[in-house]
Amino acid sequence: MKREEIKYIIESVMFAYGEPISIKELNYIVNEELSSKEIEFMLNSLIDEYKDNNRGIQIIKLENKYQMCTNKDYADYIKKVLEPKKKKTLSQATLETLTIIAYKQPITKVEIENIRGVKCDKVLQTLLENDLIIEAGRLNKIGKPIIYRTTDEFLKLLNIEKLEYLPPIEKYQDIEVK
Amino acid sequence: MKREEIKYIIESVMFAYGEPISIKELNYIVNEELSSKEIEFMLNSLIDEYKDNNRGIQIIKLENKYQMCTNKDYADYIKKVLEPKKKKTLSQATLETLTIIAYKQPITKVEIENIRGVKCDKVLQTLLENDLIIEAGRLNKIGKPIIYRTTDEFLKLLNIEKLEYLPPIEKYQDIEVK
Amino acid sequence: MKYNIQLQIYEGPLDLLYDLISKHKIDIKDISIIEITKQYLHYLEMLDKMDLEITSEFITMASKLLEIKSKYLLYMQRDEEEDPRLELMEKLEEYKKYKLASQDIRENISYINEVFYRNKEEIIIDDKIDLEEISIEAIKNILPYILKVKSSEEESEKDERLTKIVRGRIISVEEKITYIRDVIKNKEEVKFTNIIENCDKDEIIATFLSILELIKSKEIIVVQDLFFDDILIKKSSE
Repeated sequence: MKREEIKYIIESVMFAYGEPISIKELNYIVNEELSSKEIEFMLNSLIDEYKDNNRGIQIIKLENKYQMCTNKDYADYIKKVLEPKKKKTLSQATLETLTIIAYKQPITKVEIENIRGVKCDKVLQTLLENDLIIEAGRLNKIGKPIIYRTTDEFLKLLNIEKLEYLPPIEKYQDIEVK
Repeated sequence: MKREEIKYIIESVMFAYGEPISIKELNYIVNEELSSKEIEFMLNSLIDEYKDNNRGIQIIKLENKYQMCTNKDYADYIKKVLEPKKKKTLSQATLETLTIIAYKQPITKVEIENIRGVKCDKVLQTLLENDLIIEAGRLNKIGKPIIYRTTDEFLKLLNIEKLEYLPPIEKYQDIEVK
Repeated sequence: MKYNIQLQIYEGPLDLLYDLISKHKIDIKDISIIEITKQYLHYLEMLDKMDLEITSEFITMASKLLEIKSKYLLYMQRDEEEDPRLELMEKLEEYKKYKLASQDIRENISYINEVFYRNKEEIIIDDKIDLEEISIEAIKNILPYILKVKSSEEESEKDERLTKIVRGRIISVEEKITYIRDVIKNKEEVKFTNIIENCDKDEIIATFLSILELIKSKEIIVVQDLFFDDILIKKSSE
């Protein structure tokens, strides 16, 4: 494997994954026979390339993990594009996310986002702050993703005793929940 | 604004937006005083830069829109972190209907049913739910029938850039029935 | 004892005609209307024997074929009129094009994504949530909409196949089990003929299967004095 190739594998993985990822995890994904040092070197060369050219995409370090994000110099342009055509209220987005968690728990953020088709960081934050969901551990896979569950507070809000008292899903023919 | 900067604004916008975007929209976001041609030139230079270096991130063209995605050469690595979305296998009826819409769009339900000789409501529903077709307005005649078109999702399913890349329908005219 | 005959299911009358033509290497441009009508009707008869419901579209086409056939016999004697087969031949030609094109499309579909995209950031117009908006009622309302996005895909295809084969209401054994449980809750015993009153054949079969299930789970016992006598269903005393 050429060095350039390693750099671009890292690029594609970070783009698709979107969440913070560690050197160790990247090492496992790219090639376990390489050393962590080597991966770190290639990652840093990618980071510098983005930074030196003031590119649209940047990689930031958070604790010991790395994440791809947009360049803050271009924030004004991005705000323009993210202006939604159909505006959602926080309550609508919250209800959608909460419903998905309620029926599919335990569930990770990535899984929720794949169902909703949008990033859900903000909504999850709101749900956590209102004690409607909790972080119920982590999955033992790359990124150690947090898994979410609904809380007793959620049941109280709905005035039900157990999750089983949620409207049954079988009623909606098209739905299948694993 | 320097040319390089425009290129990287486009990069950041496409990264944040995630969905297919047109030159016209990019033009509006970046700088309305520039011409579309100029935006197109910068976008193409970005596309070439990604392609020539076989980078992790690529930009695909779908009809008149562009979308950022990963390089398929690195799919195996990404699959270590993310489950690929499996596309549904389409039934014969669904596929026939989709084919008719692809070639004859814009087309109404009645016109499709005339060709197939059977009712198509259910099949159209399936195609709509899978984002392979959209309701693209109504005909201005009695009953104001809905007209259907195929989507970008359809192009992605076939791995083609434009509808024109479908084999010409006349090709099938003279084929002997096997 | 019925043999399990594999009967091909067609998408519609044109699909069937197309298949007959291709099997017998008939030229669409010079269709043998007599032969094709015979074979078309033969297929409908087989469907009938298999107890599969024939949809109106198939029947409409059958009468159309017979009409064309009789007109054609007249046409053979005179010569000046337009060939009565023309419209059908044109329709079949048109259908053939898309049928063949759809086969090419099927081959070119990539069923597994090799390319990955990013989800868009969600922009929300306000900063507060209104907890009052979260209720069972609200969940019920958005449930079909939300979960459909993901999972309807595999389901709907299965549905389509099923309706094609059964073409009618699907009666589940589970449904019938619940029904029988309800009936014997209030009565000590009930006759089989009573619980299948007004039922069609599929329902009777489902009812019978559900009785077997309930016997297995020891919820009921059944008594039948003579062969072909009515079956008496009793609540199990266990």
